[in-house]
Amino acid sequence: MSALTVTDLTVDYRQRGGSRFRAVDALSFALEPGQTLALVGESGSGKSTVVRTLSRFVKPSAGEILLRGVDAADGVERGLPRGRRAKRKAYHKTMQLVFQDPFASLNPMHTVAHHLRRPLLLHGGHRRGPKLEAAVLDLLRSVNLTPAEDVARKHPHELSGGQRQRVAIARALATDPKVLLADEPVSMLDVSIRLEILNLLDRLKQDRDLALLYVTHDLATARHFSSQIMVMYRGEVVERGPSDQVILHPAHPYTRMLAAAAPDPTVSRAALAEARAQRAALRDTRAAEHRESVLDQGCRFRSRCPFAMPVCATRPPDLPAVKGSVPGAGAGGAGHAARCWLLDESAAAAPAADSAD
Amino acid sequence: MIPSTGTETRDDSSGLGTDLVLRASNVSVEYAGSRPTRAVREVSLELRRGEVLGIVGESGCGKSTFAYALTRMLRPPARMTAGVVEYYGRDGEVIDLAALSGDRLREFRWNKISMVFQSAMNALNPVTGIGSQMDDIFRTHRPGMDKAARRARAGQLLEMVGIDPRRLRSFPHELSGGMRQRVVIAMALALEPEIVVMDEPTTALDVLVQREILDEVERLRAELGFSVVFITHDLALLLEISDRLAVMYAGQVVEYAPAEQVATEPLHPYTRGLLRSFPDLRGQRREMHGIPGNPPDLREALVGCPFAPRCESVFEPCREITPPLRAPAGGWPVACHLHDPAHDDYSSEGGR
Amino acid sequence: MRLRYIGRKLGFYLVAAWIAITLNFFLPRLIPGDPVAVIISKQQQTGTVPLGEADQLRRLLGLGSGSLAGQYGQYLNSLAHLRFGLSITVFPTPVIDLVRQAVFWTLILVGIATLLSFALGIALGTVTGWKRGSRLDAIVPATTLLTAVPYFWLALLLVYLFANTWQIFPAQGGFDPALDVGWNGAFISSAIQHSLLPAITLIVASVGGWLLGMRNMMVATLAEDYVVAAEAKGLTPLRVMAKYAARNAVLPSVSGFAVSIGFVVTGQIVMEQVFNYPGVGNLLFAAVQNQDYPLMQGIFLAISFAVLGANLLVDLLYGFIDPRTKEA
Amino acid sequence: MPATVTTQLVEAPAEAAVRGSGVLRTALRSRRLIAGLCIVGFFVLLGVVGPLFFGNPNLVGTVQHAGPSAAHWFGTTDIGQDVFAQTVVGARATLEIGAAAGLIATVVSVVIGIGGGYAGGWVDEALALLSNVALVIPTLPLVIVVAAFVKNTGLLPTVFVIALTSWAASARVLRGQTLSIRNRDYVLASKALGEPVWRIVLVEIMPNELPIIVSQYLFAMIFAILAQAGLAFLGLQSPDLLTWGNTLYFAQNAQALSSGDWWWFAPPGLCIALLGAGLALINFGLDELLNPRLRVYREPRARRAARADGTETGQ
Repeated sequence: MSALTVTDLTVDYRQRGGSRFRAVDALSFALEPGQTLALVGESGSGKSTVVRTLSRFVKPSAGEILLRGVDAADGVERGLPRGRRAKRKAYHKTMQLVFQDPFASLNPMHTVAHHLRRPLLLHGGHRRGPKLEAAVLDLLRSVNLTPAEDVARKHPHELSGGQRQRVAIARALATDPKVLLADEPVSMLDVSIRLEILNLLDRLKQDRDLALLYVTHDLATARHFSSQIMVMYRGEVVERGPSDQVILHPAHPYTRMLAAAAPDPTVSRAALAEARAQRAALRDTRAAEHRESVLDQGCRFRSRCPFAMPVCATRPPDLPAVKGSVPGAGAGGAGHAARCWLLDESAAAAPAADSAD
Repeated sequence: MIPSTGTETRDDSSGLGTDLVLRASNVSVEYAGSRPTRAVREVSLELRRGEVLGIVGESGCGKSTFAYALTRMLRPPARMTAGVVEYYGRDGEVIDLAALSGDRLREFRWNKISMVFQSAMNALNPVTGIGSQMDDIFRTHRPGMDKAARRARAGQLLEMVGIDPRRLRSFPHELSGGMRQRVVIAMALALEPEIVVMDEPTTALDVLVQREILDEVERLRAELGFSVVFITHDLALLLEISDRLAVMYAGQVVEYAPAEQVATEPLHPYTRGLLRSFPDLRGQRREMHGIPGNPPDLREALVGCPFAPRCESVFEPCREITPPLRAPAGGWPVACHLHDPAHDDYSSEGGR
Repeated sequence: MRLRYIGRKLGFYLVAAWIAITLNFFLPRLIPGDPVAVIISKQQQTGTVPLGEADQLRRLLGLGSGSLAGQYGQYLNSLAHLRFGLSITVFPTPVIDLVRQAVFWTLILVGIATLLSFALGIALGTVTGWKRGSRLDAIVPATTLLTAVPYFWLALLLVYLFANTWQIFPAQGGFDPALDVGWNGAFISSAIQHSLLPAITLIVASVGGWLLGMRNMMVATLAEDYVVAAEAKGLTPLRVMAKYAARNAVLPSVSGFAVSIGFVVTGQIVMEQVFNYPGVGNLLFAAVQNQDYPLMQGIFLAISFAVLGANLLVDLLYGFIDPRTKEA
Repeated sequence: MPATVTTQLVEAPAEAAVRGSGVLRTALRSRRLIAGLCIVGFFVLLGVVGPLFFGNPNLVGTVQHAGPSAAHWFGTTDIGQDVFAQTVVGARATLEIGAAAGLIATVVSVVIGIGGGYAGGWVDEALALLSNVALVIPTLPLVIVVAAFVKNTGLLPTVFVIALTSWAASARVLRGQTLSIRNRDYVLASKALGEPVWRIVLVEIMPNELPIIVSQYLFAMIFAILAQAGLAFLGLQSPDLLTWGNTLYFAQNAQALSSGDWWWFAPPGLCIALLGAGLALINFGLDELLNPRLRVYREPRARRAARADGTETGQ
């Protein structure tokens, strides 16, 4: 059984003046225990809204969220305690999250110990006393914060960014969750400690058989720390598949551009200059402003897409329609899919240009 | 002294000039306090005409403070306690920045050195239009230009960075993040300065926009021939765009190297660690690890190498003797005992 | 759109005005006994009460016949025709005439003094904020003391010093009673002379609030990137100070105008008592002493509408000096 | 008088100021805070201890209209009462009214501001509209009219009337702050843990607004003292109540001004101003402590002298 199954999740935000803005559009995915799924996207892609919706800060306008086979919304319930409050509590126990900004996710007024005691009291069946304190210290040790006794007494401002993020992770683990949502857990941290935090998450995932959703804008760590990748653009998934497949053989022009934009220190100067010239040519004569504009119908990426064709003005086929049909995907391409007219045999012959390299 | 505002082409914009345009020697900056923070410690760097000098380091390493010192923008409680910053004009004039004051300092600013700030949203006055803010620059520095000329030039600058000149009438909040950063860059180039200091200019932007902006900067540099001091925490990015780079740690430069070579054979263990912290997008899957520990408190007196507590190659002299920034034979300056011939007997075993 | 902003503001002030009117409707219910009988008997002590005045009064006080809604309707109708009844204090002058006169004096005094005080406070606040850390910081504790001084006490002090001891200004009234009231030079110059001391009191007492608020915002704004950037651009200090720092720092002072104007009006009302100034404060005081309920109601409404109007004007002005309000 | 000297690093996070031993050190270095605390402390002491030394300050004496002397420090009134005694004893009721009305106003503003801000939706909209309307409708005229209608004169009605007309500005500030805090990650984290709402509001949000609540309380206290003085001056307070405002009322009524008895009306007003300034100074001190952006760095005198004319940053 998947730890979390999301089907056709749609989230709309009400804007001033009554109009609606679709932040997430019919998103479906599943999280498996012991596996990491990376959700990659830029700001405005809707990836944070996904996390907020799964954490129940935002109400979805459509779609189904099944947490260990149980509907998160009111409806079918099996094995969960009765009553809305109890159900909500069970949900929160099972799913926890780690925030992006460790400077904002800990309450400046409270000690580290307070942050860890609360989930233990709420969900761990603990009572105040020495046992609780021991559990707090255990949690701190499990995220390599030692000496735990000292750290527990401190206030957030006395800790470094990395240490704070470890506390935030410990807090999320305190309820002994099955699903962990990590919303850009390292993007606010110093470069040199990012990998340590990601390694910690990876180890905890394995030790505790967690289903991990790793939300990020960084393709490189997404590839190295997850087995599957979903790429989101303006509210919809444009490409998904095994991480090596998606990164090494990107099918959607957006993923290709993302991959090409990532700095690569090993490439020579000449190659860099060439890539730059290529990008400039692809950007052609369109003004920067034009490239950033939002289009209502059709492919949402087409204003920036170097391969945009007339057919792009109509909506590209949904993901399942091209499942596993990425041209040239070869072996290991199973489950690799992209939402683009270029990959649709019935559409105009796709230019084979691969701007990624 | 003031360059003309026309778009004349520079004869030496094609290749890297080897002559100096800015030299900082032994610059130290302190933040006053009950225990003063020595944020920048005797940093010496040179900027050549037309090159991109990268300064990389993590938060609190002093890179931004150093940039502010270069541009005479330090404000109390920060103060430059030692060192000299000299500007070398094309016509052979040498200006000691510390000696400038009042109107001469104002005249020097933006004409010779301009800046691109980290957050474009915050670097633009939110309540006045883009055009009016560009106009201020010309009004102050080019009193000879009439209104129409200023307007035309401002429009031209916007076009240069790929923005519709009609946007002059817009307010900052009406533009997207990438557009705002383009406007800020256009402003930085308004007076065709010799040097543009860029402090994390793309950190807040999305990957694609970041790439576009960097391409734009590269193109403009080729066209206009200015030098860039590029400050960022993103070493991978810097390796790609800079000619030479300085790695800063705990207020000091620990490695000062040609960018192309440092990518493949970094000398300082900190640089190595930083490089390793950027996983290669397409490379082999491997064991990932960063640099354990935290940087030192700059309010404390530092004994020995400041990186020693986090260093994987630490050996005897590191904890007592502060390594000087010195170039080993055939190499580039690095502040590490591993590359000091005096400690050869250790470094052979303690090295990588 | 800016139109929407204006519409929203207008809507809000309509609601506020309606609430003020409704409060006024309920006030007479606080009077023990039959207020109309009380008022009529008081009026009868001073002169002949015209026929139908009792009914008129009843409607106006919201105590007309029928249900509460009916009473409310009658009350609104009276208001719409500006029928506030007859004053007891100056019987049988209609309340509306008294209020009209008093409002004229107060509005001009408070209006001019507030504009001057705002301009002065913002200018001084800009400079002291700009020169933060210099000797000018000493102005802060001194001004703090000034902001906590009761207006009327400052008035007492100034009258004692400048009218009684040194006799530079006239101490009492709004004009020389020996002169003919009208638009003639002698009267106007007398009126100006009489308004100087109240105006100075008002300015001295209220300038500190503007100054301190502006100074603090300046200090905070000077740390903003756009100010640092403006300095890096080599712009002249005057331009950086005015166009970049002060232009932004002044916004909270403008948006917080409602709180401040409340203070000023409050202070003014009590202060007029000291000067015996022929404004609404003095009239209100007279009304209170004579238990002149119709006059009190009229004055309360007049002051409310004046303050609401001033706030609306400032809010609309804010819409123009902050381009971001279009989005909000 | 040279003002604040706070030399902490500018980029120190605001939260850092909330707790820890460093705060106390910084606080002690804020001269404004110290001065304010001293002034307010002095008056509180006066209010608590003062009345014990004077039996009945309204006792009529034989020395009338006398200026300050050794026997009567602040002189005497027209009926020979000792102004010094009245001022000292008046401190108590003045402070009581200020403290009580300030407290009630603050409690109301906390409930409406924080409650509405956290609840969101139409509850918030309604409460925000209520505060905004209460803010723009001039309150003192209303209070005067109400006072005249009800003829209340006692201490308690005064406290309530003042409190109920002065909560709005504070509620607006607290609402704004709550709107910002309630979407901070640590509040979301508590929600994600399934914390009950009351705990989120009281334990996670409220403590972070404590400095603002304290500051609003101090402002409410200043307002209440000023409002009471104004009401008393207009004769809308019981003459039995002995506050500084009442003393001023009697002075005005007895033509102290025209007869030149400045010592009669000067001390009570000065006391109000001083107490108000003390409270405001505490506020400024707290503000600087909690908002690093407001901290002004002052150079040591020697260095300032060496640097002739502010050229360091090109000002």
